[in-house]
Amino acid sequence: GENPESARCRCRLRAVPTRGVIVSAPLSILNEDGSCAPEFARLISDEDLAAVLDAFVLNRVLDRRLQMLQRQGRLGFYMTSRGEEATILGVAMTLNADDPIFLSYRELGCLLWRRVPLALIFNQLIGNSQDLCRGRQMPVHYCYREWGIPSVSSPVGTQLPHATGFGYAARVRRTGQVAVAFCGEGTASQGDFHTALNFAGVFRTPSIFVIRNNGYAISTPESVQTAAKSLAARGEGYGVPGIQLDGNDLLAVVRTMREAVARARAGGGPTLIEAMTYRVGAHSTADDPSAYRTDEEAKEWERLDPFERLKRHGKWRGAWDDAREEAARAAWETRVTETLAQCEKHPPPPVESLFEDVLATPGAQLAEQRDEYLAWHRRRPREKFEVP
Amino acid sequence: GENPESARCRCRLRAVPTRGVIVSAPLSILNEDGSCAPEFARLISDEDLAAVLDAFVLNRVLDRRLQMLQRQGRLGFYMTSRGEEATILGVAMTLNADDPIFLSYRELGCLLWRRVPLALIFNQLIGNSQDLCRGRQMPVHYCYREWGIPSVSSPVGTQLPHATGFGYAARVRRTGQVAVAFCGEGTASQGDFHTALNFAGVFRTPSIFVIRNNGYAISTPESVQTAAKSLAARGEGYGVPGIQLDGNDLLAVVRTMREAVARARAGGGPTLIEAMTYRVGAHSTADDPSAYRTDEEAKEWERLDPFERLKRHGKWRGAWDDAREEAARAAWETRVTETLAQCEKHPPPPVESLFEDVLATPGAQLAEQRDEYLAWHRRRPREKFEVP
Amino acid sequence: MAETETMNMLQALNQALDLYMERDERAVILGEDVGHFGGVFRVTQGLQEKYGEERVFDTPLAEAGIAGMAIGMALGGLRPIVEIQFADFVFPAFDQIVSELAKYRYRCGAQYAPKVLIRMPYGGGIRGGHYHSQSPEAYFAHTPGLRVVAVSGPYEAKGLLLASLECDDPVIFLEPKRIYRSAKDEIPTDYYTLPLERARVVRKGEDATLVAWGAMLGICREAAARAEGEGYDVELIDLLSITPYDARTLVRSVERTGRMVVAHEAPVTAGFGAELAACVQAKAFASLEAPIERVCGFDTPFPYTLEEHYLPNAERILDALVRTIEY
Amino acid sequence: MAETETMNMLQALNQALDLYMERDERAVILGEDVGHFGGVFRVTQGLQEKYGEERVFDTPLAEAGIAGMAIGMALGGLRPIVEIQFADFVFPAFDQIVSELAKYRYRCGAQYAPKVLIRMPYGGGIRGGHYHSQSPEAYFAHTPGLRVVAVSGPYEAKGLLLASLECDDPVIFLEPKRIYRSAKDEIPTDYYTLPLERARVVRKGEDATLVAWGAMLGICREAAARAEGEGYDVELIDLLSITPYDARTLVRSVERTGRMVVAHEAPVTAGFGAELAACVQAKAFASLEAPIERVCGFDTPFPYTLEEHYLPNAERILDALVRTIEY
Ligand SMILES: Cc1ncc(C[n+]2csc(CCOP(=O)(O)OP(=O)(O)O)c2C)c(N)n1
Ligand SMILES: Cc1ncc(C[n+]2csc(CCOP(=O)(O)OP(=O)(O)O)c2C)c(N)n1
Ligand SMILES: [Mg+2]
Ligand SMILES: [Mg+2]
Repeated sequence: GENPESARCRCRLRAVPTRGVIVSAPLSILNEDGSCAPEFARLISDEDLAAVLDAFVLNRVLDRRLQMLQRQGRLGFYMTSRGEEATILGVAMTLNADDPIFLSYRELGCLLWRRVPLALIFNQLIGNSQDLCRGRQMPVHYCYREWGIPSVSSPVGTQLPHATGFGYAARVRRTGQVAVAFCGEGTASQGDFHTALNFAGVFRTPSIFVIRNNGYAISTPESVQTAAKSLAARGEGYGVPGIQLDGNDLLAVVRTMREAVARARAGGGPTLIEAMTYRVGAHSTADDPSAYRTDEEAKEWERLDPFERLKRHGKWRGAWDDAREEAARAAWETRVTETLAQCEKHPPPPVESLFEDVLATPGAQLAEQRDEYLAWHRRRPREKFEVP
Repeated sequence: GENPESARCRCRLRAVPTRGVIVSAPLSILNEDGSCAPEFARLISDEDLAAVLDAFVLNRVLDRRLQMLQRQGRLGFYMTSRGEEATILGVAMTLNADDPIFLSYRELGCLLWRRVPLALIFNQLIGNSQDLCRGRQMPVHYCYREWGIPSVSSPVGTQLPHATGFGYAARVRRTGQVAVAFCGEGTASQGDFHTALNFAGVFRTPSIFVIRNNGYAISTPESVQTAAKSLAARGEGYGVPGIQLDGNDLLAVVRTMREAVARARAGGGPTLIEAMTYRVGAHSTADDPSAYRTDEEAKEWERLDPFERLKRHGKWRGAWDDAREEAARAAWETRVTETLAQCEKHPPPPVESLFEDVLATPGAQLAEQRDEYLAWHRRRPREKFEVP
Repeated sequence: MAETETMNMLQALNQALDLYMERDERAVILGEDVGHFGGVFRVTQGLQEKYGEERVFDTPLAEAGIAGMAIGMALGGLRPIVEIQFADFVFPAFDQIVSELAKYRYRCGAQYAPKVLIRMPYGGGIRGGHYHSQSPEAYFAHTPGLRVVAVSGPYEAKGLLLASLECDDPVIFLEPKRIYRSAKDEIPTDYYTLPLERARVVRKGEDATLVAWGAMLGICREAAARAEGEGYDVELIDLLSITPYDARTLVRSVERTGRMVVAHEAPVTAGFGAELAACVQAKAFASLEAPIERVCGFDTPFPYTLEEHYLPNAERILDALVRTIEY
Repeated sequence: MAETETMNMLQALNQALDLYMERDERAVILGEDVGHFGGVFRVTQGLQEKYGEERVFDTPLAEAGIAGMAIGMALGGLRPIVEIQFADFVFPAFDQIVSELAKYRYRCGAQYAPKVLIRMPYGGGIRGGHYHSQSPEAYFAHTPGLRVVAVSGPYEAKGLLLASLECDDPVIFLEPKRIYRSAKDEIPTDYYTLPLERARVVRKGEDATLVAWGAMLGICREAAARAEGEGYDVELIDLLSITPYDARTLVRSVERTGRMVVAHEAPVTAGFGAELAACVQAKAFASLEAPIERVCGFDTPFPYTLEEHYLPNAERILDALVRTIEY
């Protein structure tokens, strides 16, 4: 689409040397008015389009509500994904339900697309007794095995070689799965990025690595992360096809992911995708971006909002309208309110759980620590220890 | 030079995408008959040519003698660099005496070019009381600060970010130094390679990274290290010029290094060089390559021997002949014999030295350990503890 | 008489860095978000503005690269001061620290002795879960060639950071982020240092010796105070230098009290409390009247919701003191 | 009666891997040079030929990638067996092991529990200098979520490797390379396992308890024998499982002997000997008649030429035993 807006949207997009068919993919598909070239008009079905727009609505409702909850002190921490949903949802919708997605931490949309129950998401954020992770990790450190979501962890980049290894296992076990991993452009500076991509190239694992290049790592701009013209260009150094695309254009993400997934399932090996997008919100609820970037910059990107662009496409196709959006939002707001109320009622995990799941069966030392502590704790049931 | 031999020599050479002037450098310069295109005929002076051929002679004398010494049990360990000397010497001769060279461990030639006294090299290999490193590291773990050689260490790749940091310091301190680091193609798989190159690109440090792609990491062929067409291609992903060249062609190495050094000194930032060569000998005296590669392969490379190729060039220029080679070899053999005899006379380092140089001044715990041990040791001066 | 000012630990650390940067032009500060932003805890705030981008700068997001580059900078004649954003994220740099930084001076016969100071916020109590709470001191304490320091308040933070910067050894400098803001002292505004390898007797006592460092010191102070209320006279020692450490002060104390309790946040097994217990039981054996007790984190990863059960609190430490004294 | 055969440790380990690969098709072996070459110590020799390149394969030279990939393989349903060429080179993988492998089961409420076994030749005595000699057990022992095992001979090597492969926890399996070839046992050729978390009393005695693991066990055997010559009756215990460990057996022994000496190669400060001393002084306090002594490596990097002065030897251990017994 050659028009001012998507041109502006691609301000940080550059052609990069790549290998394989994928080089033919356009960087952007959606035009400013929501239209697109005929060959892409049916890239996703009307049903999927409506479903992904619905997920967009829910994602934004959640980001708003949960951020508010954190400000009210009802959540310890939260991270929004506003502005990056097209990349996140676009990736999710091209995968099978059993394809593992190794999240960084900013990909709530993947859980929503896979219909992870809201209650399970809230239970994790609260860290209550119903949290599948048993309240052991900070908010947004999701893990939902039944939905193909391995455990998020804070150290950035560690998930990348896991996607390489999982892909290898899938091939050896002939499961037909493709392993996908997300990371930010900052995380691409870690050694784990290097080993993950290089091993994936050597063993031609069915793995797809998606860099959300949202311009910032906390306060650090992408210009400090690398002098490379693009991170997709790194694929060449690993023998892995690399492609940079417009991450705010859901169709461009879907188009490229479909090719990558198809190649991976066909034994063609891994792909590196750099999705150019923008972190519209703060890094986390602990961050204040006004200290390091201008509102103008953020405003500029608000105008390239992936939701608005996809809505225009939905309307252009007659598959979406404002009424539907309103209805969806209203429905989700109520669902969220009700579900939150339920989840906040759950007590914290039992004290015993602190000592479980370290090993398959607790070692002698830990068992002794548990018995001593629980005995001591029972003697002081009413005592609440406050932490300075 | 378009001729069968250098063509064969370049069997593993491929054009790679690169940035900057350096892309214009040819992969090979020397023709089979030792001639070269007129513009390169005076790339190095007759004096330098003779000097580097002399260093070649010494390098081979040392590899032969020291390997023998190890077989006789007079050295604990040794690693040869046979077949890779053109890359090693070619790099050394393009640098100033105060430019630090961060060695991997297979770059004896850099010490020879810088005239590190043979005695100091032997003292390190023996680990005796005269070793500048005080007998603390294995053989070939060289360090000669006076000659701009920081300490080799076994964990591969750790030296690479050191060259980035040293380059940064040189720029901040306006010393005009360029920091050079060597590594093997296997080591380029380590995370430290990624961070070293990426940081160097971001900070535009005067650092040059030279990969000796000698085809093997112990028994592991380069094909298992990466699926990339070339390792030089990785430069693109770091915004660092990358060039692959014929590492058995000293003139090609010098030509490219001169451009890289000039750019670095001029503030133009780092360069990545992949020198295609071959590890003619075993990985180390602890290794037997017959278990994993054919003699034919090695033979093939013997025919591309960098020494033979440079000698032909010397003769073509009338700057070298067999008589000179013979004289040089004879002279070095005697020097080596005499110096070894001297060095083998030195006792091991004193026991007290075991406890020195951990910190600037020993901490309380170590001081106590030292006093106790030395007292105990003096009580048993004749006792020799044998290690099972 | 020198001027003093009331500061929290963040201000004390920031002032120490400022004073050192001013007097030693070789000093440079690098790390994630330490430049214009001043670090996620703002310890380096204002320093880039004052000393320029060449001496105070943001790095790419790679701790291994930060440590490796810092070592190279030190070899090249600078004195890098590294911030690791959270101690939990030091592990990608573990090889550079343990294999290179710690061994460099020794392995080359002191031809080179790269001086790098690595600061890191550490410890629990901020609801940070697994990866914003850990106390890695034992890993570094078991690594010859490093000095490990942990501070407990603004006065120690400033004096020991300056001493650690002056000293020519690599230093792992641990800052208890839990009390970054809460701990306040009236401290000299001038340049001053406190001795390394010296523990501080915070409170004299005759009945038992209580040893801690970092944020645990405050908890132990509370425990000692409550012990007094119950009629026990506890001697409290702030270790300050983890390695090399001041065994003398501990042993002297236990020779009087005959009893010792050590408290730390890290998992108890093979934690640094084990070293102190092993050392003191050997050197003060004849004086010991009760087993040395350890009140520490459990042998589990650091939890989130149940954090307050994991962290040793005054209550548990008090119990251990009483048990030891009444033994 | 089961067949037996005389084997060295390399053969025993190779056979254990072979037997396990045969019975568990999820098992895969990866590492540097472990494929056709069979590893630099040849522990995996012949296994690629037998099980194919998909199940036994060489990797690029990157320990972080090996560990990270192995964790992913385990999440994907395989049971990877990793060889780290030398324990000294495990540090680039430290973050993947400590932050990911050790904490994975806990942090996700056991939804996933990646099983990876990491084998590594460790310890001194082969003139390997800094980086082919270290004993990193204490680093892993201080990391909840891992099992750490160190073997002392072919019989233990085979039985504990099979037990470690069967168990569903991540295991750091330490192989004392110094005695790979020299240690020989008559051992069963069939599949057998030895219990984890169980120490072995190698030699009964009444005067003092001597504890060691790995190659130090042989040195301690010599010391115990020489002690006998001097009229002292030493009980020798092979710890085998470093963590979780068998405190019971140690405590029971010290309750009888009243004395304990622990020997290891790693630097003494914050080494695992400290944990054993801290534990035993607490649990056997009333029985202790002498300070627990540690005979260990010094607080320096591992040396080259002076290695034999660094490594604890029978002589020094004997002195410690006598000192303790005569205390
Ligand atoms: C190893 C490690 N170092 C530092 C951090 C602290 N940290 C958390 S997120 C973050 C920035 C990540 O930026 P990016 O990879 O671009 O992802 P984004 O937040 O932009 O989605 C940092 C530095 C961490 N979590 N792990
Ligand atoms: C971190 C680390 N892992 C493993 C080793 C063992 N090792 C020593 S040299 C070597 C191969 C290096 O190959 P390459 O980088 O190609 O250099 P070359 O020996 O071919 O010159 C290996 C695996 C090591 N020294 N360090
Ligand atoms: Mg980002
Ligand atoms: Mg090589």
